[in-house]
Amino acid sequence: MSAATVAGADPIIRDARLLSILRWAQQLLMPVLLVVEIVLFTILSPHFMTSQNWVNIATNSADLALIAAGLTLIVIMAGIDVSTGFAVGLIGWFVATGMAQGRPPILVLTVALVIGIVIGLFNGALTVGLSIPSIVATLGTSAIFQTLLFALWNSTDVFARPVFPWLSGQARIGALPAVVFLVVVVYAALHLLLSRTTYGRSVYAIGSNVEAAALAGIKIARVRMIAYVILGALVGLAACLYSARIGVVQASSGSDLTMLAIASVVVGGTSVLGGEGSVLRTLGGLIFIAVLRNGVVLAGVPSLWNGVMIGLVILLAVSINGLVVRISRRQRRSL
Amino acid sequence: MKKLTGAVALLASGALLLSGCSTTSTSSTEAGTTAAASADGVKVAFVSQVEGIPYFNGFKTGGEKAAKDLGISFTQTGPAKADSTEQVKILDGLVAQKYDAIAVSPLDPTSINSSLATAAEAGVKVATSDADAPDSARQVFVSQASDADLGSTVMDQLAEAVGKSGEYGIVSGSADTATFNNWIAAAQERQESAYPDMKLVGGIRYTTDTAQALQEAQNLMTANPDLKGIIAVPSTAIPGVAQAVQNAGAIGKVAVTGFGSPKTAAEFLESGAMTSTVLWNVEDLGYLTVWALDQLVEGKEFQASNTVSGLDSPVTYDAASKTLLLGKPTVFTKENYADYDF
Amino acid sequence: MSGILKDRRTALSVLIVVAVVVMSMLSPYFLQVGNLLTLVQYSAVVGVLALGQVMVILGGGGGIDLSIGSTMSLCSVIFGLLAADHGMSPWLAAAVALVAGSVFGTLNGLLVTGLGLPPLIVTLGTMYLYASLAQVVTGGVDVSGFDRDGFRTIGQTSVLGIPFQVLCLLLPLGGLMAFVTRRTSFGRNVYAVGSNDVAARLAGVPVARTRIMLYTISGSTAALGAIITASWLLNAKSTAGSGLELQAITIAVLGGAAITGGIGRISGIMLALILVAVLNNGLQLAGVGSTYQIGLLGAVLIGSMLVRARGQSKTLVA
Amino acid sequence: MNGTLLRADNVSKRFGATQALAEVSFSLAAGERVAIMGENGAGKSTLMKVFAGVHSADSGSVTLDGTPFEPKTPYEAILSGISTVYQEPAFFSHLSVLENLFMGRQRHQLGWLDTAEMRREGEALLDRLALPARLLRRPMGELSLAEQQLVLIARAVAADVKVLILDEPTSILTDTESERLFAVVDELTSRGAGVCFITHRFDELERMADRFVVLRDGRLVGETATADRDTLLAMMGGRAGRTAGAGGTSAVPVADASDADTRVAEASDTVSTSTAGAQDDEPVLRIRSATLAGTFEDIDLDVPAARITGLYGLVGAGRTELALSVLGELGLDHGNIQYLGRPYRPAGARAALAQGIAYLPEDRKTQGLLHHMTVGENLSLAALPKLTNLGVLRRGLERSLVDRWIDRMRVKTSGTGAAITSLSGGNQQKVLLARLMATEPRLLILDEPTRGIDVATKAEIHRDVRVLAEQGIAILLISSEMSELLTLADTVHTLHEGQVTSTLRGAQITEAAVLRGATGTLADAASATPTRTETPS
Repeated sequence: MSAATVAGADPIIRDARLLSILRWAQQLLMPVLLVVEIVLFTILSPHFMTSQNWVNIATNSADLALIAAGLTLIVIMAGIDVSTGFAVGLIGWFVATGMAQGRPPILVLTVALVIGIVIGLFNGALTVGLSIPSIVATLGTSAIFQTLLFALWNSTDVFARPVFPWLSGQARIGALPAVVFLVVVVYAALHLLLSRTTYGRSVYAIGSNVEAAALAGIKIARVRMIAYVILGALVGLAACLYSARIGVVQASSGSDLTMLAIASVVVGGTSVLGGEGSVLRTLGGLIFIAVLRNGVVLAGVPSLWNGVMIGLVILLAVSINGLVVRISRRQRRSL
Repeated sequence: MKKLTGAVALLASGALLLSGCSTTSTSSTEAGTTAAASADGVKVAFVSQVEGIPYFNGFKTGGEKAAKDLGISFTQTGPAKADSTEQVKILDGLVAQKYDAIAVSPLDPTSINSSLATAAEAGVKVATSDADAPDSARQVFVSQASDADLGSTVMDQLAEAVGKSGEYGIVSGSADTATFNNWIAAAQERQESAYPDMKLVGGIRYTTDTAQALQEAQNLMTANPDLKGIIAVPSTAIPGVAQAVQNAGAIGKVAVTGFGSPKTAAEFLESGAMTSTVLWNVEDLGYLTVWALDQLVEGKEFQASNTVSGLDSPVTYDAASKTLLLGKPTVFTKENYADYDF
Repeated sequence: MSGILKDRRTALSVLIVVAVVVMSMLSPYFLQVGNLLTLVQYSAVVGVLALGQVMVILGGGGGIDLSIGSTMSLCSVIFGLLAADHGMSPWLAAAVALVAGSVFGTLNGLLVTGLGLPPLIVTLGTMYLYASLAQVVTGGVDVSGFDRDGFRTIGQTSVLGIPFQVLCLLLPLGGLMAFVTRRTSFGRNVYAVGSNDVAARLAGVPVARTRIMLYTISGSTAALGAIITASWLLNAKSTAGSGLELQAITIAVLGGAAITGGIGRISGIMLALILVAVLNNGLQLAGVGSTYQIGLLGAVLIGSMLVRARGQSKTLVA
Repeated sequence: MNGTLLRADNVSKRFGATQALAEVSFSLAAGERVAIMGENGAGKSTLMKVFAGVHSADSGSVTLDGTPFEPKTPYEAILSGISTVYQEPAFFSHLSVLENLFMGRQRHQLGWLDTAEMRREGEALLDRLALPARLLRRPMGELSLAEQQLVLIARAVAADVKVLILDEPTSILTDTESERLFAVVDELTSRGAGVCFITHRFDELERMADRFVVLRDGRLVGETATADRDTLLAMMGGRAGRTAGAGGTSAVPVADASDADTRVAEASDTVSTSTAGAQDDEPVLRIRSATLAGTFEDIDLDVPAARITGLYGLVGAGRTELALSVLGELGLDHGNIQYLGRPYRPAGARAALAQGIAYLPEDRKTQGLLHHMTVGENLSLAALPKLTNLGVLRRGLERSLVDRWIDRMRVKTSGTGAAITSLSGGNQQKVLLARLMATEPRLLILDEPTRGIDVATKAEIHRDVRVLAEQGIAILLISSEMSELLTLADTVHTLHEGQVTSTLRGAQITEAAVLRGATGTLADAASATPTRTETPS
């Protein structure tokens, strides 16, 4: 709480109204950008608006979607995780090796989830238990995961069969790839968890005001730990999808997912300062980035331009966010 | 509670660290020294472009075989990811360890030049192998096959598979690897002169890893429904491109060929997603490189044609460009890939 | 004991001694003069970047610069294109690259302070942006052919047996930074802003200007890193700096900079740099691959945070 | 009245050098309403925080319902039935009012929220405090401060509450809002709960409480069942003899002059006698019709040189905001400010300092101290521009400046290199004051300069401030501590809900007059500016 806030009558309410209009604009930004983007690409490439292409987009971003969903919980609590990419690679190695050795799929899936949860607990222990800033802790674990993957890989590419056939994006339910349903289920579950349960409220409360959350009796360490475990399990699941989709695990597997996951969450409009956001917004950001990466190529732009687009969108999204915060601070007359 | 978590985390990170170290000491991939330590103490080394991929493993197998035959010691090492700075560091480290001769497969033609010069001044015999740095102090370049040969061979393979006409795409590795660019240029030249009915679409797609290669290949196929073939350049792109064709159910419709070790391509040669892969016998290249280093240490001159005991055919030497040429590229197909272990 | 532990620099010095002893046992080549000199040579680039990074972190407010690696790449190709393709004198091109780097850094600073955006995300955005721009302007291909006018002096010569880039760039820059942080009003302002920005503002410290300057500095150091690399490798790459941002952050934190700002000394950063150089080089000589070095660095980072967390909890309670 | 609900026996609490509570015994019966009174720093909040589980007592015991009560966390206290609404409340500004109301005790089945049930209960809760139900969905951060306060009261009431503690609940509420609060309190007490108020508002005392407990300097000094203002003031200030007869020309009260330096007292006398002359001079700072929408309105204020101009107002009255607007840290919608006779445009604290306007912030911890830095670095910060040569610090100059001020302000520190956090609150405050003085300001704005400081240091700071005024510096003293203003100020302006309600000089400065102005009851002082009609919200 800033000490220098004060109540007034009508002007504050008027300002609040202005602010809610801005917030509304902020929420509409992503859908509008998405529509613009889709229209643009449809005009630029005749192959963009085809069912095959949408299936490609969906299957290619399913693993990323799972990570981004889990990461959203962490970010709402003002944390971050930069180790997800190599965690996917590391678990992917176990998955691929397990399948190559002909282990039962259900066992492989379980192992992937368990390793994911262990990784989540490890990150959680460092950030929650030992109060290391999450960016520093996960920077460290990311390096460790990378090295572990390298050591396990040991110069041998592991070719993976899909754990379950439907995980590779080949199997369809109706016209849609089965993985889409998996993603939808995960997002629906996390959305309900965040919006309809006491746990979800605790997540927002911690992100909004840790001290007030403690005062309200929320077990902060437990809530944060659970979020890391959820993220870990989703990373494990994502690793199954990833190895099924790519078909091979190498030393660099998964490395590009880290920043893309963070970008999806942020572009979606979840604030890295905590307290605000939702997995649905993340889904919007994710779709935006996935469509962008796909459409840019189809429109004939060299892939080297990808980063320019992603960078600009991140800056745009975060700038609008910042503008809202800035205006609201001005309206609140706080220092 | 807090103390406990602290202790657990500490233990865990310690364990991770230990496991990392122990794996290192047991695995001999990046710094294995052949058991046959030499009597005269000649030590030679090779710096690869990237540690441990099957291709350079094959190189090492050949090198170790040669070292054993020649009675010298051989070390192979390289960076974890294709990064010329790392490569220079490693090279300097080897010079500090007083190797008698060192060969490098440079990631780009200029970065290592000064280090090679320093090494040469220090009395170390230096060579390039697999990739060249023409303006450097290297005393010999051990070439697998000429860029022109490689480029035209892969294009011939593709042309044959697609019936000499139609659209094709190229998925390459990182844009700054000189050898990849040379091969691609040669392949395009061959296409323009020999297969005028074929057409490159989508430009050259640069990728950094398998996942990206997969997406690029997918997008190429979507954007160009008439696409008939794809050339995948490095070993990282091959599984991605082939997987994309396989996932799209386009086996037989889109032909894939490229530059990659037979082991990497094995799955896809078997499934038919790849028609062939072009490379050379990298074990022989490793063998030849170590032999050449030994020749340098011994102070022997190369002849226009050299008979190397471990290799089947004689090796030509071009004195003008100081290049030893292994021979023609090898084409690996479903029929013969199993004969090679790299 | 806790007093000794509290000063990061003592702990780092002890670690360096331990590492040197271990490494010289692991490899007989480690303690040779030639090796020790090459050892420091590699530290120049990442050291310069870490010096820029630590300034941003010191300024607080969640300050971090993820974009320095990309800035370095972009400056590298700007330099390369000017010096090679446009025939500009490499020295002049280097000056232009320095200006460009400071402009890119300033842009970060303006976004962070002007709009009050979280640095982590702003620099994530510019990280993508700058790296991709570097690829776009060169088409991804290396640029070389600027080995003129004695430009190789920076990266390839030695003075008194010490590599030029260390003796004439890294050490003076480190000294300059130490001087700036400890002996100038700007440096005092940096610590004040990092310690409590509201208090600093009310005491007349130009908070926004100070923070923007920090990003300008980190952009310039990234450009300097690009110039050193270009001279060293005689090759300007569009990926010259990729991955270096994480190394720079690691060294900054290892050196004792609190990620929340206001705490940290340049001398600590220099010690951390030496430790990392010793570990990297020693393991290299001992035949441990560079990927294992990354893992070790990660473990050292986490380990160092454990020491700090314990030391801090003691001082905070008191 | 059915026996004792909450009871404290000989509770003591010490913070560093400050004895916040000294052997306080206190009890609250079921169904009873008690007002805890006392000046700032008297220990009221500390006592309440011991009950609320924020602080634990150093010695003494607390019982609740006859059983020993030692909550380790605030949450434990809440679970035991003690709910507290703090003066500076903690809430979740991103979350809706509904979520704020139920955070930590949601209605749920196996973790699954029963939103409909909570909405029903939430509407009922808001209705009890006459808040519209539509607020439920609004983010808490968008509410006005008064609304936020009411929501937090609703939240506290919603729990199964045995004891409700309200820390200055009505200071930012309008009369109608306060009335709703009292109705809720009545309802609670009729059900057998006990209520503790901390308050400064005398006009509501009878409506508010059955019993009045007065603390002074950490000790319980008296209890009464009648809301007699003079008796209470006498107990609070310990200056019964003076308040009634404060009619002399000197603004410095006799009682306090005894422990002050006689030289200063003499000086003050001279200053006071020259008051008439000074009035004609151009004031250092002249504010005319300053307005910041929703915060303060149409403020006229003069701050003359060599005088201490007091500004009294309750929390939320707009006093700090006015100071920040003069600095240029907050906006100013319209108004006209003259500084040293020239038009002045506020352009931020830095520009203000450069022109000689120095501000001592209200909250030492969050707005003043540089926690990671040394005493010397903290002290010299604002004066750095004078201590540099082309940006390079002149260390000798800096050291001598720091030494001089540490000596002059009698800062107790082990050295200039000591961590600022190693100092006591009072000494930290002296360092901050020295920081400003080192810039040689013409105008000094002191915002609650002695909040949370032990008595001895407080007296020293008061003496310092007086000496500064004597040297010709214009001082604007913002305070909510009555005795401070009575001791120091030559002129007192009272601020209520963003408006200056009265201006008191010399003899007019009495506790009663100041309180009347600050609580918005019509000022009857002769020189009072006409009160504007209050804007109902």
